[in-house]
Amino acid sequence: MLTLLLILLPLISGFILLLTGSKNARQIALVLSLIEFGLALFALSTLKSGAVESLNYNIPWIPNMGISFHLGMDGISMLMVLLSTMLMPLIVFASFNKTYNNAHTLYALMMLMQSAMVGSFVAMDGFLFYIFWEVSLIPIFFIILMWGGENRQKTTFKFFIYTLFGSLFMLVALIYLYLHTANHSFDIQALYAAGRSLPLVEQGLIMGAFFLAFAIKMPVFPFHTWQPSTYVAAPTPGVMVLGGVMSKMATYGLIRWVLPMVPDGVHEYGYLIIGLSVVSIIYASCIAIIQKDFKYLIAYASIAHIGLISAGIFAMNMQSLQGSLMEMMSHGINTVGLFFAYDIIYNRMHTSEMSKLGGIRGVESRFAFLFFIIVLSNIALPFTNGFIGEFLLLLGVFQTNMVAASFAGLSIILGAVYMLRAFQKMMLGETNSLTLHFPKLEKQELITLCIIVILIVVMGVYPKPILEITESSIQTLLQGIQ
Amino acid sequence: MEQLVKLIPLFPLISFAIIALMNRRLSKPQAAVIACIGVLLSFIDSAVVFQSQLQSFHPVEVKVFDWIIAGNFNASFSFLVDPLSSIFLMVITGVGFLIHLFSVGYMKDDDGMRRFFAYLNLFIFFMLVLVLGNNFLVMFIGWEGVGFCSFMLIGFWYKDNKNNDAAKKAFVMNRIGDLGFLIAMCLIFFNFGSLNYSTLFSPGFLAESSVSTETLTLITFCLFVGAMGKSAQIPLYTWLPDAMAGPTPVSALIHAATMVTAGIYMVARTNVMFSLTPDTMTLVSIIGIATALLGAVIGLFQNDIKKVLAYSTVSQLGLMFVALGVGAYTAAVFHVVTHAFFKALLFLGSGSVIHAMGGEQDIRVMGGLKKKLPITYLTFLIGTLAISGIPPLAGFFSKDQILSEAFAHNKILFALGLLVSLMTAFYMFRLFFLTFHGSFRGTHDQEHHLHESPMNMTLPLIVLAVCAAFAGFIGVPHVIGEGLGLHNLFESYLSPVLGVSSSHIEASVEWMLMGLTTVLIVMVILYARHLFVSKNYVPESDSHMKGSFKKLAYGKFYVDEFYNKVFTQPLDKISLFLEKGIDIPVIDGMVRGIGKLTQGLASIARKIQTGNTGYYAIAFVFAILLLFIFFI
Amino acid sequence: MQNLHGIPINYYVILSTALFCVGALGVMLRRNAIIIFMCVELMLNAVNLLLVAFSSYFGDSQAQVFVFFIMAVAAAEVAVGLAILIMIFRNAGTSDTDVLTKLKW
Amino acid sequence: MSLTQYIFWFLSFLALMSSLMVVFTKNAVYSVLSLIITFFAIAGHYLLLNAQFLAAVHIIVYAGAIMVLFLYVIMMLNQNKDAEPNKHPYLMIISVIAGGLLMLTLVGTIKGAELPGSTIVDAQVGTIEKLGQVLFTDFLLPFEVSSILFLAAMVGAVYLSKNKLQS
Repeated sequence: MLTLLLILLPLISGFILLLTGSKNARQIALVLSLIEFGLALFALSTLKSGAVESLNYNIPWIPNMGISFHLGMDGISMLMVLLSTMLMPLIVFASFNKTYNNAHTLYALMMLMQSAMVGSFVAMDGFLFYIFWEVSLIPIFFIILMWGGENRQKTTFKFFIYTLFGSLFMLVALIYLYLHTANHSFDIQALYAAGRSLPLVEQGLIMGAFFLAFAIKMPVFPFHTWQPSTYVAAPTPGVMVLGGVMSKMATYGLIRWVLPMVPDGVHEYGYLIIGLSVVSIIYASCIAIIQKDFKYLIAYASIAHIGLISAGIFAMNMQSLQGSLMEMMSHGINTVGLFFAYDIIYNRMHTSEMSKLGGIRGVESRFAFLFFIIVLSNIALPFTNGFIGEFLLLLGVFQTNMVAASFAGLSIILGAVYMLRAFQKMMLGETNSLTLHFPKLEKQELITLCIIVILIVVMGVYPKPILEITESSIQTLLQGIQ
Repeated sequence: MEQLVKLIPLFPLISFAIIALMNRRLSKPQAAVIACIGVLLSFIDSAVVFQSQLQSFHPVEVKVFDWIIAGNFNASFSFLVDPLSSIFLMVITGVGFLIHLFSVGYMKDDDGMRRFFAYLNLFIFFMLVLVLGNNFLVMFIGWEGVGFCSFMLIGFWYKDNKNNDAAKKAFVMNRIGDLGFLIAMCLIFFNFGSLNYSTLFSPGFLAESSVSTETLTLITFCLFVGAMGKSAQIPLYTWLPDAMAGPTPVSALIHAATMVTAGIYMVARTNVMFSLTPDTMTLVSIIGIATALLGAVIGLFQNDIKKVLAYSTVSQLGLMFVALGVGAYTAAVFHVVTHAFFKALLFLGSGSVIHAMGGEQDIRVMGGLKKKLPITYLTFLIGTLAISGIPPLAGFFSKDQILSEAFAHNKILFALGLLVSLMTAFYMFRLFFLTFHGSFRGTHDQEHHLHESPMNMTLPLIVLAVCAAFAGFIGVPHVIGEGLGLHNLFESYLSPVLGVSSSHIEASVEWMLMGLTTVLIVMVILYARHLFVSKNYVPESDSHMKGSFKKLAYGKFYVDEFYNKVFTQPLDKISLFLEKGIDIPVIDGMVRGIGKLTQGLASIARKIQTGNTGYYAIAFVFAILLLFIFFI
Repeated sequence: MQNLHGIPINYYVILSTALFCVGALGVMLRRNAIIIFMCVELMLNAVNLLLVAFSSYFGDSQAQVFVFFIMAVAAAEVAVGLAILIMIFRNAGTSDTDVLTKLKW
Repeated sequence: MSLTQYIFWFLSFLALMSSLMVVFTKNAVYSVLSLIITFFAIAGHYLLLNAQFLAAVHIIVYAGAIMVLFLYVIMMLNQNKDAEPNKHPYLMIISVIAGGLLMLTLVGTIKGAELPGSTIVDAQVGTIEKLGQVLFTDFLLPFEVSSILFLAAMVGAVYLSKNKLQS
């Protein structure tokens, strides 16, 4: 019941926001999303107390097709739900520095997204997952279309069609598995059983179909081209949701729907995907190096990080999976942080072209300091959350594929190159005529940045509570695979 | 005891936190005092711990908290105090405190003084974590952390992009090494299932494990790559001279006394592994001697006071790696200690000079500072003598130990090492004579400005000079010690961790070597005196440089330019190609192509839709015909 | 049977087929929308004729009721169709289907 | 050959000829007139088939109402002249071929089909009484609903063909 409430609450919040009008929309949205976060924490405590059954919710939906409205949570879902419910108030709060037209619609759409995302994290029915997966696309489509920047029609169109195209493969795979279930059911356990009984090649194909859908959303080379332009066109709250949470839907999907479904296929063909991910890491890092616009740089950096996560997932061992979940968490926070820093700069300077900036540190050193910590987390310095994830990922991938891990490790060098270059260009050096009038941070901006930085450091210094949430679930998952 | 160990890194961390959080609410002197107290407390604490370690060999392991746990991987944030780490603790906190003290005077006019002390404290914290860690991962925290602090401090004057470039270069080069370290950690965990020293280095653990020598060689090689980055060895040494862009106390603390010796510490810490892999050991000694030579040769021709010292550091680090490479871990650590003293002394002395000269670093416009800066002069002299290896100063003992170990191992190594020592003596005295002797060659303003530094700057100099003079006696070689009744305290203290060097050479041979080196060094010094004092030779200005080798060496053999051409620029070009040549046209092109293809096909197909009902009717009829034909 | 004697049902079938085809031909051949409309009516009548023929030959009056309804629908159809035609003519100035090709792409 | 057969052939001939006239005359008014002749011929067939009621309704509805409507529209649109140009000749050929082929196939199909011979003879099938009975018992509901259809058609026709009220 609690799980259902987690989905319903943002849905209702969305409608409330639609009705209230734009005057106090952001405050209402903040309160509602905080309530949702509180609910998620309550769910966490329930999970910790061992009452897993009370998080289950299963009623028949379309019984004659074997579709049920089955929700449930284990540690992995829990972590993802926590991530999205935690980021949402943060994103809402971060957007306080700017007044949007029709703000209530914007926030309502964000709430609807929240609902769909949480739904896809807790869905335990293939069909239900697919529905949530697709539904989440609709609000973000409108968010970008209505509040986006230049070229938004074109990019949203591309984004929408591209992701939709990918999900069709997933649908086909789901239906194929459905037809192989014992008594035609979309329930996750039935699908697992069906997937595992398939011959090797078919498992590989199923994996490929799922991966295509997820790879486009993550995105992984060579399916990434929608992403930079979409990130650039999207408004800041939208892009935060997109990069912070939505891409995690895909990586979560890999863990939930691919690994246990077709374990033999992953064992046999997983190296292909690990290879692709490693290519993705190096490729995106290289391109990030020469970006002139900070937002593009974040986009490509994001591809590099996601590539590492995907490699870790397919390495399929305790360390890599723990690492990938940790990295999803920290990547979500860091992406929001980076985009917020971008937003602060862009709102003030009206440009994000790095060569035009410079010397901001001399004008507003607090911002530079906080921003730098976010940058450090992105280049995985120990005692930031980025390090925990990346280290575990490298350690895990290494046990499966040494060469891949070594190449993936190059990302720590290249990451340092592009991130420090960007930071230097924007923040250091001589103050120029543009940055000379860089206004001081607002209180709200300072608080947001501080929250992000505190999260980064706390998670980096003491990651144990987070690792504990997922530990047993991953163990179960891995046991099921062997 | 355990609480004391936990407190050692905590003090600087707390003072860092106070300064960072209070920032503008603290006055500059307050910030300085807090920073100094933090390190001083830590030093006292370390001394207590060190004292207890001196009594008997009893490593102390302290668990602070669980850090990363994932399945069978378990790395807690824990500390280990044993002789090796306690010595490093002493050096870091001791020298660190003196340099803090010096900085109070040196940085007092700088706006960023609070920031400066905050970073310094943070650096001390990370450095302490590095040496205290009881497993590789905690060492890695410190390892990366000091790199980060070094980045912040090199680029301390961030308004000048040259400094930022140097900082970035240092960080990235270090990162290359860090990747090696990271891979080594992965390999170790993969093969042994643990990263804890106590597990890995427990007697017989490595020998009994079924891991092949090749794997071990790979591990040690990767570790050594890490050490290369941090300790500025070929090919990753170019960042260190550039790092002199930071304030001089930083150069003294980070880029001479402590951080750059982290590589030595790491190899010494993992000596059990290295001892099992002779191939890596050979590589270490080759790289070490090559770096030592290269650094010394470049050092001969530099005219920037800090650059000379920087290349000297590179060269000395090379010597330490030679010692590691021949298995003389104690000698290497011993040299780390003495080097920390005299190199910190030299850097601080140069800081004093630069301070007096108002920021000028070119020795060609100095000269005759002897009278104006008497204390600096005297302490600098002690430092120079110490680094040159004149008995009985500290450098003599440690350098001699390295050379004799090298001699026992390989004669060529010894010869090259001796050459390096001679060159060291030459360029150090060249620097010394050009700076302090002769007549002043700078502008009138500068001459007017010359003054001895205040007490809080000269005091650290004096203390360090005393250390540089007498620290050698803790590690007197056996041959001398026997006669004087002195025991080699250093070796016996460290032997439980590092073992005793197995190489033995005849006492007479060792005496001979010592004599030979000393005589040669004295001759070199006299020659330098003849050249720079009697003949008043001053290096020509950049444009009048004659001799191709000289030019080459002055231009640092153009390694930076080479790297730039071979790595940096191609990387940019590749990246540009990837974006403009692959990403946009090919990959996005494919995506757009599919869209275009659909559109194209549709625009052909829609031509069928003429809008003329007549056509539709005809099509309709034909379709019916087809249906009839197919189905009836 | 006296009215029907000597005339096999096939004749009626062929007759109505022929009428139907002529109507279809008209639809294909003519350009004037009104004429096309008329040809459609012709096709409709061909079918009606067939229905009535079958009804009489098999003695089932239901088919004739069908025809009755078809006529009713045809009447309504013609009314609306012609109204549309008038409208088109008023707007486009023509009832030529070769000109009225806006409904495409 | 009996009289009815003569009548049958005559009516068939008339219907086909006049229907061809509908298609091939240039003048729209002639087309309408030919169509009326066709309708009369078909009504004759109805009589032959003993469907007197339908024959009457047919004349009233088609010849009386619909064709008048057509004529009226033609008059209103002023199309009573040989204005219509021919289609493209290829298209005409193709159309004729299509029509011919359709005819051929249909006839071929029907030829092959096994049609039951006329068995039951009930002259009462097409009488008004009989039809009325069926119409007002089995088909009462559709009959009533058809009035709604007419209403809708009427409203639609009026709405569509009226001049725009405003402006």
